[in-house]
Amino acid sequence: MKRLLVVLGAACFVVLLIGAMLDLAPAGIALHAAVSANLPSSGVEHPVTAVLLNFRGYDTLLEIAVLLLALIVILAVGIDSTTDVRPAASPVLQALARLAAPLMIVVAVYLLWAGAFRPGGAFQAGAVLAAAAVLLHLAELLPGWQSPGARLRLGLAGGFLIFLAVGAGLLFQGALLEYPPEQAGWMILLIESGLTVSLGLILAGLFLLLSRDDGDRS
Amino acid sequence: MSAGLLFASVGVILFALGAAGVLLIGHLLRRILAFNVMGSGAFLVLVGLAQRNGIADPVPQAMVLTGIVVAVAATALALALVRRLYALTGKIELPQDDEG
Amino acid sequence: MSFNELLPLAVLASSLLPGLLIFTLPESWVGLRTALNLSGALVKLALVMLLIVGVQAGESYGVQFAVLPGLDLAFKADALGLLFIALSAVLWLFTTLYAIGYLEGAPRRSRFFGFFSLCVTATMGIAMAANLFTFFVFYELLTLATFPLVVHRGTVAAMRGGMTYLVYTLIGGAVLLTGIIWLHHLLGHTDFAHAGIAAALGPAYDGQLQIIFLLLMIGVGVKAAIVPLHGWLPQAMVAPAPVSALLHAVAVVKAGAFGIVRIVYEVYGIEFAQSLDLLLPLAIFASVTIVWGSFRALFQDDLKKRLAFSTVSQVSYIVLGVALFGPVGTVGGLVHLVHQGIMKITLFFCAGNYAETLGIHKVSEMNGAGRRMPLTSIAFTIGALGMMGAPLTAGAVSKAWLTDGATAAGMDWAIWVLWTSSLLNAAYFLPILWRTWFKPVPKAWPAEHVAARGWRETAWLLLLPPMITAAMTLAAGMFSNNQMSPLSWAKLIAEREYLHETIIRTP
Amino acid sequence: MMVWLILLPLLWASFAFLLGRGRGVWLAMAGLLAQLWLAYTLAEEVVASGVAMHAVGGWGAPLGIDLVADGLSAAMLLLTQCIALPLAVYARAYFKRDDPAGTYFWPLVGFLLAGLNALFLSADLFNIYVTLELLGLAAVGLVAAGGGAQQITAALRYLFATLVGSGAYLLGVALIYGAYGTVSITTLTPLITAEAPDLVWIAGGLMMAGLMLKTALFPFHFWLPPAHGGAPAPVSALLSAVVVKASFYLILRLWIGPFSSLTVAASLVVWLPALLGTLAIFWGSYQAIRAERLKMLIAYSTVAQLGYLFLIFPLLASAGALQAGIMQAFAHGLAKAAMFMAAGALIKATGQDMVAGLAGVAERMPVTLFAFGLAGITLMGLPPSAGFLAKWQLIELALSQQHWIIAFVVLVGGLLAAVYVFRVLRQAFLLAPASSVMTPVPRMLEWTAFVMAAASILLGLRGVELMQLVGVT
Repeated sequence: MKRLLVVLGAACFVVLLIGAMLDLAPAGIALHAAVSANLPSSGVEHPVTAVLLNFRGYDTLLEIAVLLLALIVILAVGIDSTTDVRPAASPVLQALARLAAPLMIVVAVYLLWAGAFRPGGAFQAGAVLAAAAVLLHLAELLPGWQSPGARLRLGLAGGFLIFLAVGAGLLFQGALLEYPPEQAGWMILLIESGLTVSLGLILAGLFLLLSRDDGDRS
Repeated sequence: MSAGLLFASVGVILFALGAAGVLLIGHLLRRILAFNVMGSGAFLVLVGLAQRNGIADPVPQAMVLTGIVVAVAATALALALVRRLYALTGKIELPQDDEG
Repeated sequence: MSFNELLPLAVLASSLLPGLLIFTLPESWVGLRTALNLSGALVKLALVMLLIVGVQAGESYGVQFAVLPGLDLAFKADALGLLFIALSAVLWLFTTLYAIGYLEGAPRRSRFFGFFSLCVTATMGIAMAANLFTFFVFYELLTLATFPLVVHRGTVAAMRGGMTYLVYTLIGGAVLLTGIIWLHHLLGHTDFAHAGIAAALGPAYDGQLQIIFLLLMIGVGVKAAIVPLHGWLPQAMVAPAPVSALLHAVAVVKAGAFGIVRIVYEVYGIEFAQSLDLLLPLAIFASVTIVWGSFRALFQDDLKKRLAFSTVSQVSYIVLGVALFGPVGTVGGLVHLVHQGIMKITLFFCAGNYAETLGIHKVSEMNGAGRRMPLTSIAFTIGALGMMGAPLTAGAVSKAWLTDGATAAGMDWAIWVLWTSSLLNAAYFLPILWRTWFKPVPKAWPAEHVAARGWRETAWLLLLPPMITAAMTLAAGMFSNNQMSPLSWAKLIAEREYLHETIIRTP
Repeated sequence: MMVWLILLPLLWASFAFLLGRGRGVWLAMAGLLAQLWLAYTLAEEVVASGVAMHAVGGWGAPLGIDLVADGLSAAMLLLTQCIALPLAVYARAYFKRDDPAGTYFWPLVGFLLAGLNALFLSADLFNIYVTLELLGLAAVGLVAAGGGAQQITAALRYLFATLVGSGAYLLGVALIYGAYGTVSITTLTPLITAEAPDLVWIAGGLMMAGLMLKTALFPFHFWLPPAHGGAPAPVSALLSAVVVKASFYLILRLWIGPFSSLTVAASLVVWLPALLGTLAIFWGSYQAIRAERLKMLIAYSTVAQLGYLFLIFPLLASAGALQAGIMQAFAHGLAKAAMFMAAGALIKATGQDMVAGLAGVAERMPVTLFAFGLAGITLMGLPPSAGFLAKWQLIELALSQQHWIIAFVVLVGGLLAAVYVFRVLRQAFLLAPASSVMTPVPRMLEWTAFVMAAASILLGLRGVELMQLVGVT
């Protein structure tokens, strides 16, 4: 009964909404024009990066907060040692991982640098770093994490704090995150570098904290 | 219909599917997946509908990137809770009683 | 802030502050607690004296604070208010003395006296409220402050009584609030004023005003224990004697009666109320209550229950007086506001003494109590005679003015009501007096707590208050024409209300 | 300056995290104190010189994101900080050393407050989505932190509810962006007219539904009682007092802002929230009256009290309605926080959380019971209290617009509240059975609760300034 109602409701919703979409007049405001108009003074050449870190950088700031928060929640909830049985990593995988990990780091650095003028940036770079960590972990070359120590915590929160510091610093000479066009470039690069490391650690942490097991308890 | 509208329509369908899933599925892992489907649907609508006239618009793209990261965070959190629940009760489903 | 603004606030503070302090005192600090209580009561009395002198000299005291835009918490000390204030202030002093003696060594006294003081503060607020909003604030505060006193004993029976009390008062409060807000919506304010404020609205609103009047009367009628809203009063008898005294004579029922006075005279205005045909129904309800209360009292063996029903009946004398259109009836009602208080508190003090000293709770146990406790019994007798309206007592004065008021208002049937009630009063009081004085002393009292020491039949703190109030009952009756007597004050108010030069009772 | 209301909590939260498990109390205290001061000065500034605005990045809407503080936001910010500081003091005394629920408590609270403040200030629909997620995840985390199976279950229910809610909201935002090419509230408000395409109506519906789910408006309330009833007392207080109000604030903000012309166009729509609110009042009160456990009783009372907030929607024609709503939000916020704090102390002392087990606390813990009683007065809407003023305003508005039914609901709701409040007080005034033992609790727990309750009473004696603040639009 409930099932039926929900399915019917969903169906009606789809029909209605798509119908409404089809006879929709073009939007009055064209932000992409505004973006390309202001791109030169944004400090980066790639529009998406410009929106992410300059025009709507504030969204990104809060979003990093969300990510860090999720990690803290996972720590606070306390993951207890439920031993998930995992087949021992094959030597092949281990060799591959040893090979791949450094390459991935290089790729990450490239992505970070490329973000300024083409698709890429801190998120992609961070994700690759995290992937490397996960790969190493699956190859049992990197242990899962216990509650992180001071240094690791600094690494996790560092990127966010740099971002905050820059934003707050700019507040004193204007608005929050209001980069002076000439310095915008390096400031954004600084933020992105910080984020790359922290995002890598956080994303890796989300995995490594969840997937730690008795073997790793120290 | 333009490619953008097509994306958007697919997005709507995915959203509806996901929403129905979250409402109907008891198994928590699958429910989390359903939530992700739902989110992706919303993201598709965001990029698709905004660019239905074929002109690329970086703003919704950036928004979707932000949204994705948020969704990742939410998913990880949900998984952590599910895992904790499994550790405590050995179940991957929510009990039916409501009074809590 | 000028002196005339501060004085009303000081009157409030003189019981509020001691109350709040007492809450924080540890149980064992009896001395400091007693000191706070008495000093509060005495200071209040002094302040009230100041007010009385001032008001007689034509001074006006008032102050207000904005709570919301267009909504003020406003106080004024006018003649009518002072009648009630003076009564409460005086009786509070004696009740405090009595309670100190009554609760000697009992547990949870800090809590008791704390709420006790809050109770009186609320009463003062009701008396000095200058608009219906303020009146309501303190009216509900009174409910909240009395609840812990009613359930003070913490027994299941006490809880039942307390809950009944709440059900009645809270629902009544909601109805009252509806009426007040409705009126506030129509008028934009609810300030009390001589000759009323409602008339300003014009004939188009008469219908609404009648409904509002009904709502308001139900609201205050609950506390005034008008039949059929009186059910809580006998239930609340589970409370300790001082609390019953407070409920019946000083605070709760009086707040209800006083509310009726304020609403009829200063919200609607007596002429306007008459023109809306509101007084006759009110008079009828009052009469029904008077007779029904006295009638029920006949069949109560529990002494306090009998007194409770007698209260139900007596308080409606006030309402009847208000409802009798004409200055004479007004004077009768107002003066009875005071007289009933003095007489009824005497009776409750005595009932408490019987219970505390000899463990007497039932009328049937009172045989020969007069021999064992002469002074208490004399006080009780005076109070009872007063209730019957015997000559030389305060009751006689009230009754005389009320009956003449009835004639003046052309409602002769009301006279019959009064006489029936007097007969019934006699019928339920005389047997008690007969037993007390003329029945032989039983071998053993139900439970004798205090042994007699010479003339001191019981603790003097229990003995003194009823004797004083009994004396006051006689004084109010015999010197009713004295300058400071309740009667003269009631005349003063009635003059101001009707703007007549003087009011002469045609014998 | 308003920006610091967002940055400060983020800062002290992260530093508390750097300090490690169970650390950072004093950091939080200092931060909260500063925030309170900021919120207060902001409110003063708004009253003095009208709506305050801050264009993040200096771009300005629609390209950039604007932060806007009008009377409504300033009031909510003030309420949040006013509740947060005493709660922090309470929480410090509440969590024992190495209490599992206490290990990252301060960072989580910091992020929660940052989310709240950011939400109240944001004037950008998508940015609001991010703040909603920040808020929601932090809240879920606080419920789950160190909890047992029951808490985790409650947290998961809560999580899915809030995720679906924000999902629906996000889809709505996507549609709005598709239709108008912007998500800035200030830019949108003039653009959305009564002739708006159906898509916009659907978008509005989605956003409202999502937010109602987050506000736990009946019938979306199912997740609230277990979550608020199961969490540690300080968390319950925070969630019930402010977190649910945040999504209500958004509904109100959108209702009278961008979607105003829609809500005016469809005059029947205004009755839907009021209807649900009414049902919430009756159902919530009924459940509270039946509840066995003290904290469940309080949680269901929240369900009921939230109902009042939705009664204002049919009355919004006159300006007073907004003020009545905010007064109710303040009254419930302060009182409910106090009530949960008192309940926490009672539960710690009696070692159980059954209503039936409270006999004798009136004698043993007068301060706490006073706090509970005063909070109860506000919830019942008895004078003098902020709740009474809210009730008064609501009824008078209802009468002035001839919506008798609303006045009636408010009055009956008050009486129902009296039933469940006095259910507790009655039990507390009973004499304690000789067997009962009570472990003493830190004074701080009792007094912070008392202060909070007293505030909800005192506001009832002076509401002028608050109303003046809310009046600034």
